[in-house]
Parts: sequence; structure tokens; C-alpha cells
Amino acid sequence: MTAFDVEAVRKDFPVLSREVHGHPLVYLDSASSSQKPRQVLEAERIFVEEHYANVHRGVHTLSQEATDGYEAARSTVAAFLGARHEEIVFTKNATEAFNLVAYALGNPGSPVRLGPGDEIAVTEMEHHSNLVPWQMLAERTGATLRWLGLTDDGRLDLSDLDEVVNERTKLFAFTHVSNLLGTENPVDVLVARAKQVGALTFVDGVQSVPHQAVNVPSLGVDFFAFTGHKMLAPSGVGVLWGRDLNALPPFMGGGSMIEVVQMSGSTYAAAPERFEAGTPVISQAVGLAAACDYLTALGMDAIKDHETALTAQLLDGIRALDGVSVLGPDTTELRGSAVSFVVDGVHPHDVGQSLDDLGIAVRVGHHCAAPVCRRFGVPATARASSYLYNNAADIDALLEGIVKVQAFWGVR
Amino acid sequence: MTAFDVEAVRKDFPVLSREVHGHPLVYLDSASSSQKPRQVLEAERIFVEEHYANVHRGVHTLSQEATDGYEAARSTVAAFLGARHEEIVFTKNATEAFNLVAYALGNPGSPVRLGPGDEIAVTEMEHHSNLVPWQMLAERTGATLRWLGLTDDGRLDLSDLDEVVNERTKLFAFTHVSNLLGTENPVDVLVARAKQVGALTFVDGVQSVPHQAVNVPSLGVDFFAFTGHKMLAPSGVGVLWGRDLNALPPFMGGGSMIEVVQMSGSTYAAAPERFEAGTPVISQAVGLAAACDYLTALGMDAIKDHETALTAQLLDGIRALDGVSVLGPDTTELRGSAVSFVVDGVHPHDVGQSLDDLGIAVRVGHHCAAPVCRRFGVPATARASSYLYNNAADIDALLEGIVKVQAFWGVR
Amino acid sequence: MSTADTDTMYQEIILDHYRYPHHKGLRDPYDVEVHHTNPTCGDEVTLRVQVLAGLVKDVSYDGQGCSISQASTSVMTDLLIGKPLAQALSTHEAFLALMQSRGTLEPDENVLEDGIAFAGVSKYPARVKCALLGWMAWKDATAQAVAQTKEAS
Amino acid sequence: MSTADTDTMYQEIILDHYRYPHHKGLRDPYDVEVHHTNPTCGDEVTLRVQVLAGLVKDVSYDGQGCSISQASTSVMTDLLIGKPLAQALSTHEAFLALMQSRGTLEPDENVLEDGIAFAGVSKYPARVKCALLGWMAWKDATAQAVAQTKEAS
Ligand SMILES: Cc1ncc(COP(=O)(O)O)c(C=O)c1O
Ligand SMILES: Cc1ncc(COP(=O)(O)O)c(C=O)c1O
Repeated sequence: MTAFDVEAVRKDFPVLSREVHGHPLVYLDSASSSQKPRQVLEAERIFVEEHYANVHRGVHTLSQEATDGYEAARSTVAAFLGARHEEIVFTKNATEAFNLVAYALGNPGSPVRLGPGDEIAVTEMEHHSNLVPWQMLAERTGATLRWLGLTDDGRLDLSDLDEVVNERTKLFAFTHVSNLLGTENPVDVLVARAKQVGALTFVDGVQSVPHQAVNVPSLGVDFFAFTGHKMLAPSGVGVLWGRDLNALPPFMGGGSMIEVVQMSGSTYAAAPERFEAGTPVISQAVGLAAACDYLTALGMDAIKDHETALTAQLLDGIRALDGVSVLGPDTTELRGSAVSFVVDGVHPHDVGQSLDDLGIAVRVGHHCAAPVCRRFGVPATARASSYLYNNAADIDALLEGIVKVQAFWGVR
Repeated sequence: MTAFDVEAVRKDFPVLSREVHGHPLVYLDSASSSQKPRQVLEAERIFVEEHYANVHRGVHTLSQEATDGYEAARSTVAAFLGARHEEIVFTKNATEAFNLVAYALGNPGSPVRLGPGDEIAVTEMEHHSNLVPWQMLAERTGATLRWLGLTDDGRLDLSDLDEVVNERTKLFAFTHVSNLLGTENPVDVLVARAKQVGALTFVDGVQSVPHQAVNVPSLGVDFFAFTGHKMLAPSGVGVLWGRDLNALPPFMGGGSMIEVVQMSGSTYAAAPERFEAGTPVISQAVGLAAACDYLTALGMDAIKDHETALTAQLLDGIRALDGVSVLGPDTTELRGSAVSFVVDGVHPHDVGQSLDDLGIAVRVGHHCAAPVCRRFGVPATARASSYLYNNAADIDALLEGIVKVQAFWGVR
Repeated sequence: MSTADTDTMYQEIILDHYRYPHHKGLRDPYDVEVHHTNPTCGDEVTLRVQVLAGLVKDVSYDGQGCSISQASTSVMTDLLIGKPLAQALSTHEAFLALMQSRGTLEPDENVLEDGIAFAGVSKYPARVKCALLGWMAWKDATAQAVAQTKEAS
Repeated sequence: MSTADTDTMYQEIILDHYRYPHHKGLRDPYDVEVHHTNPTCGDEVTLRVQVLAGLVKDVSYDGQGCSISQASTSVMTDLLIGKPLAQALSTHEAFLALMQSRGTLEPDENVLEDGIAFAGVSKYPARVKCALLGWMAWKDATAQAVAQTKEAS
């Protein structure tokens, strides 16, 4: 028996006692967004009801308490990543973090200058949020975007790594774990190559940080981003981590990110304030810290083990079915818990709708990673993604559900 | 007797029953950020506990319910402004809204091209968030920033309007109501001049929308922004309104703002999605809609009348004190409820700290409008700003507090 | 899979049209061909129209997608082919109104025939786009065809 | 205005230094002059140092600001003028540590003298910057002065 008690965990999540279409909810869409435990909602509520004011703006008691709460949240998040307080910037989501760096690198004072002949490297498995900002940066500057392709089993094709990441590469952005395929990438190999050619590195940790212990500074990368809503925190908060944020010029201008403002020009505050223009995501940051505390108390390794068991159960179960195939690695090795699958003869949209009728929530579509679908020649997939609150019964329900879907659509 | 029952309103705000340093809290810092009523917290809680999932991303029931809640929030906010659904973009704060337009106007496909010789016009009373983004845009493009100055009584000096806003002006950004001076600006006059010269207009409605009825489309402007946390909503949500958002290229790239994504390039969704990259501020938008409902139920005109009475009481009370002066208009005509004042011989920081000792929360500093302080030759001010939950007793407490401060610091 | 909900969404009529689509396949002659996609799910349709003497002479199509998008395009061809353009456009409007009604409109079987089966789909905003894919393509292609005729005359 | 809180923040010592600041006014000779501001409240200080033979020969200043920033600069000049540089730097460190302690450090009166009055201020993060304004300016100016000496030698 393991110390991780999933039934106790489930009790912390009010929504899990809900019914959908007369069935108990089976929530297998945490890679889109996770549910929130009482503890997180409660931490945010107490903060807002008792200690709320704007932050960094006053000497009165509430404003001091709010500032304390907000900055303590930053310290908690930093500790969760093994990082330092001033390396943490709160954004509204991970997408803002990618755009922050993409725009800052084009602003006066940028540590790199991008222009025609320069290259930005990504991979074919990126979420649109770690792809489109670089496409736009390339378009604005005349730089060229290049990418690593995928192997048939959903891994990065490293055979042309040295060509894609080369002396002209100024920045290499890639995901830690793919949201569509579940693939975990070899960060060390990719970073080693980037260092050889002097490229900055940016790792998308959106699908890793919620699910496994990540010591961010030890990855050796320059930037790292993730998002709160996929790790038990409220929507509306994300994080940019940077090794040396003070080397980066600002992105958005406004209140709080400044030092001296004159009509004729302004100077800017040091990081992290420099990158938090305007009133920040105050109570959301407090919620994110409570989420980190919740995850830490359970232990990230225990969570990872729990999810790996569920992923194995799901992969084994699908393998035993006829007419269903998985996109991406089909073992739990170097793999997250998101499992994309295709049911022969039934469009993913219909799979998702029919499963919903059984109370089972999976996501269908291109999962904001359209190039991966194109690479594997499917218009879309269904994706089941589990988290700490899912149990073996959820996976059983899904597997039985898939069989029922096949029957309903007459493909079995 | 008025229909507006402030004592009933006060009961909706949990924090108002708090004590600070042994005194009942007198919260006069709503221009920094407002407190939140139970109704808003409750709306957000129910949404998160029962209907939460990511939006625009799935066919399962929770995802549909979440999308419905989020889009209904957009409709509510639109109705609150007299605007249409698709004219409303949810941002994380007002600051993001200004930056959104400032960056989009520099992106490929922009309706205007800015370069050397072009001008951007602002005013000397802008909040840093409606100033620094334009300074940065000017720096990026080589355009010149110009500004309208202020008269000694804290109004815009319109004598050189025709010179500051001229044929070279591409955009004129100005605030509806000043957060430091309380001044309400003559939007019609400013817009008329901008239209004569064909400049785009951007109005900062952060200090007007929470306090008075604003029919945004009828202002005749192109862009309008405000922020949720100053109008009873959670932190982490702001709004950009645009007359013709589809004419604007995107700002941030990522999930949800796209149409077709290929590795070699992408096309973008129509507004408002085009400007909401990544997972949006979901439950915060729901909270903002609940705040709009709360304000609508009380009636914006009743709220405005209530605040005007408090502002008159405060201005009259200060006028009756020796050694205290107000920065900005000293009558309630064309004026919001933020009142900045200076106590002769006591630094604003000390004023604020001493008032806090009496449980009275005012803000001290430059209020993110440093150029206004410089214009009036003060390093900072103290600012009392009331809202719908303040009552006459709060203003009395402040006025008595100021006298005690003077005594403590030996200046009276 | 026999809850009330499935029944509203996946009526037998829809499943029939999905399994045995009517008028499918691209045909000549035609005035205009368009290609529409639903980026969120990858559904696509290529659709041709021929408009002659104020009549919807032919509508042919090919595509891939979910049951809803395929069935609704099939139903549409039954409804529009051979009809006067004005009537076809008002049928289009009636279907659009139904789909945007969020389950609140009672559809008129005289106008929409098999199309009334989609009333249940209108409760699912995420699927409304699927149901409209073919219809939007037809509207677009027809507008272009009419514009061409005007230019030519 | 006699609550326990006011008392911790505004000790009589602080008020005295604020009303009657020591060593105020800019003096010659000096090695380096710096100008520091606290952008959030507009406090500013112009400060001059003279370092001679390993001694803090003089510290003079002018500025405007709140009671905390003005009093703490005044206290600082008492503590540093005439001291060996090494001792002055360690006093600086002791004051910095006190201010960053959030009210948890018991200050050493032998080292900080009147500076112990600021222990209460350390509980108010928004005021810590005020208390450090003059001290940061001195550190900066002194570092420059020392660097100049090294270059010259
Ligand atoms: C007039 C004005 N404009 C803009 C802002 C910026 O709002 P936010 O900080 O929510 O982006 C504020 C408040 O801080 C304000 O008072
Ligand atoms: C791998 C990956 N990167 C980036 C994102 C973007 O996160 P957000 O939408 O919170 O900005 C997501 C999720 O949507 C994701 O799964």
C-alpha cells in the first residue's frame, strides 16, 4: 500500500462529487485545465476577504498585508522550483511568458539582436503558445524559424539536431513534456547543443511542473514557463522563470515596472517588478502558492508515481482494444500522463461527445498543437489526461466507455 | 431619503468589519483597488467549484458550461458599457490593454504605420500605464511623444490642444478621470479635435467606469480600457473595448487566438479571440460580470450621487482646515471621488502612516502619476478615494484624523 | 449510450445521413468551389455550387469530419438543390437561426425537413460550428457565384 | 495617536533626528557626490563622502523626504563620520540586517546607537526603503571613492 491516498485527495475537490448526464463525473481533461481543491479556494478567499488591497503601493495595513501575501507567494513558488525569489515573474498564463520574452528580445537593450540570417529553433510538437510567438518574432525581425521533426513513435527526431540548432540560432524553445503526445523530451541533450552554439534556451514546463518534481535552475536553461490553472491554482496566473532577468529589457510598460517616470522618458525597475506592469494577478498568485503547498504536502514524487500507474493502466487497456490506437509513446517511459488516441471509424468529436454522455470528460481537437495532428495525418484526436485526483476506476470507466462508443457508432 | 442604502451595501463587504490597530477599518483607498462584495466572491466560487474547465476547447459538459459562463460574462460586461459582445477583450488588467494596442499598432497589418515625423499625443495627468506604453512605442518606432499640460487647478490646459494634436498625430491617448487629481476630462472636445486630424483615440476609463454610467460607444473613441479590481471584481481581469478590433493585427501569439497553424506560419482568429492568447482569465471574467450585475442592481447614477456627496463633504471639510490643501479641482464639478491632499510640514508618507494608526487607509506616493507630482512641485501626495461602501462617518474620521496627524507632527 | 442526452444530440436521422450521405462527391459543372475548415477540430469541406436562372442548380461536396458536420451538409443538399435561390437563402437563414437558438427554437418541419433533427445540437455551442460548416461554405460559394453573374452581365 | 503601533514606528529618537537633523548640509571637501531617490514616494538625498587614509572623513547630505528617511540619514552620519572604513562598513551591514529582519532581530545598541530606534520600522516593508535611502547612497558613494583611490594609486 502506498502512502498516496487518492480517495482522501478526491474529497478535497468539490466538483468530483458532481454528476454529468446522470453519471458520476470522470474528469480526464486535466492537461487542459485542472480542478481546484478546497484548500486553494480557501486560501484565496481568506486573502480577499481579510487582507486585500493593491500591492506595492501603500503604507496602510491592508496594503502591507496584501504585499506580504503576494511576495510570500513568489517565495513559495520559487522554493517549489528550487529557484530564487527574484527569478519569478507572475504573468496571467504561460502564453504571456513566451510573448514576454519574444517581445522583450526585440526591444531596445535586448541581449540578442535578431535579423535576417538569424534563426530561432523550435520543435514540431510545440503547443501553439510556444510556437506562434516565435513565428511572429521571426516575422517582425526577418529571422528564420526552424524546427526539429518527430519520429513515428512521437519522439523528437534528434538526427538533425545539429543542423536545426546551429551557429545562427539565437534562441531554442522547446517543450519539456508534450501536451498532445505525452512525450518527455531530453532537456539535457537539447540544452547541451544550444550551449555549444551559444543560443538562449526557453523550456515550456506547462505539462511537467504540475506532474513531477522539477528543479528548474539545474536544467541549465535561460527561461522556463508554466501556468497555474493546470496545477490546481486559479485561472489567470502563470510564471516566467529567468536565470538572469535583469539582462532583459521590459515588455509591457506601466505602473509598478518603472523607476523614474518623466514625460520625456522613463527608467525601469529591476526584475521581477520590471516585468509586472500594472496591478498584478494578486489573489491568483496567492492561490498558486497554496497549490504549490498542496502539491508539496503530498509529494511530487508520489504524485508522479500515482499518475504513472494510471498511465500504464490506460496504455495497457487501450492496447487490449481493437480499433483504437495511441498517438505518442506507448509505454510510461519518459512520458507524461496525457494520452491521445484515435478510434477507427469514429471522428474524435463524436468520441468526445459520446463519452461525455457517460459522464467522461476528455478533450477532443488538435489540443493547440495542430502541427502534430498534421504530422500524424489525423484531423484531431481524443485525449485523456489524468492527475493526482484520478483513480483506477476512472481509467476503467474510460476503457469501458470507448467500447460502448465503438458499439454505438457501429464500428465494432 | 435616498434609495441608496449605504449601510446595507457595507454588509456585503466582509473586510469592512475588520479592525486595524484597534480601530474599525476606514477604507479610503478604492482608487488603488476596491474591496469585493460577497456576491462577487460567491459567483466565482460556484463557478469554480461546479462548472470549471478550460474554455473554447472541448465538447464535454464542464467545458461547455465553463465556456457558457465565460462568454455570458463577456455579454454582461458589454451590456454594462452599452457595447457589443465582440467588442470586449478580456485582459489581465488595464495596463495590458494599453500595451496590447501599443504593440499591435507596430505589428504587420497595423492600420497605422508609425515612424519618425509621426506623433503620439497624451496628457500630463496620465497614469504611468497610459504613458509608458506610448513612450516605449515612440522609442521603438522613432515617433515623437507630445502632451497636453495642466492648469494650476488641475484641469487640462486646452490652449494648445490644436498644436499638441495635429496633422502628424496618429494616436491620442488620454484619461477619462485622473486617478491623482480626480479631474474628469472633456472627452467630447478631445475626440472632436482628434477626429479633425484623423488620429485614433484611446480613453483610459479605469477611474470612470467603476463610478459612473459610461456608454462607451457613444464617446466616439476607438479604444477604451478599464480594470476589474477597482470595480468590485477580482484582481487579474481588465477589459479592452475596441470599435473595430478586427482592423488590428494580433498582439500576443498562442493558443485560442489562431485559425490555422502550420509550422511555416499561422492565420489568426477574429476578435475578440484574436487578442486572448492562451487560457484566458476565466473565473476572473465571471467575477467581473458579477461585479457589473452588483453595480447595475444598485444603479450607477445612485452610486455616482452617493460618491459626489462624500466628495463634497471631504472637499468642504479640508477647506475648513488650516495647513491642508487639495491638488486638483476643489468642487465636485466634472470630478471623480479621488482627493489628493498635502498636509503642510508633514511628509505624505508620515501622513499615511499616522492615519493608518487610526485605522484609516489612504494611499500615499505618486500614485503611478509621477509627472503630476512634478507639475505641482510636490514629491508625493496623500489620497483619499471613496466608493459606494464609504459613508459620511468615514469622511468624518478622515477629517478628524488629519487634525490628529497635524497635532502629532507638531505642525498645528 | 441511451440517455436522453445522446438521443437529443444523435437522432437517428443524423446518424443515417452520416452513414449514407446524400449528394456527396464533387460534380461538374459548377460556378464556384470553396474550401472551408473548422480549425478547432480539423473538419473540412470542399463545396461546389452551380446557380442558374435564379435556381440552385447543384450543390456537390466532399469533406471529412464528425457526424454532425457531415450529416448537416448532406441534409442541406436535400433542402437546397433545385430550389429557387431566394427560397434557399431563407432556408439557410432558418437553419442558422435554429442553430443559434441554444435549444430554444421549435423548428418548422415544413421548412427544414430532416434539418429539424439538429435542434438538439444547438444546445451544444461547441458543436454548432460543426453543424454550420457546410452551410457556411454554401453561403460563401453562392455569394461568389451571384457576384460573378452580376459582373458578367 | 498613542497606540502601541505608532510608538514602535515613531520613536521619540526618530522624531528628534527628523526635527533637528545632524550634519545636514553639503560640505567641501569631498571625493564623491551621489544622488539617490526612492521613486515610489519621491524621497531624495544628495550625499557627499570623503574617505581619507582608511577613515570616513566626512559625510554630508541634503535631501527631502519623510521622517524615516531623514532621521535615518541623520543617525547614520553620527554613526559613521570619523570611523575606520572597515568599521563603518560593518555598521552599515548591521543596519541593513536590522531593516531586513521584519521585526525579528534584537538590535545591538553598542553597534547601532540611535539606529536601534528603527527596529520597529523593519516591520513595515513599505518604509524599509525610506530608512535605507541615505545608507544606500553612502555605500554607493563610498564604493566609488574607494575605487577612485585605487585607480589613482
Ligand atoms: C487612471 C488609471 N489608469 C490605469 C491604471 C492601471 O490599472 P491596472 O493597474 O489595473 O492595469 C490605473 C490604476 O492603477 C489608473 O488609476
Ligand atoms: C505544453 C503547453 N504549453 C503551453 C500551454 C499554454 O498555457 P496557457 O494557456 O495557460 O498559457 C499549454 C496549455 O494550454 C500547454 O499544454
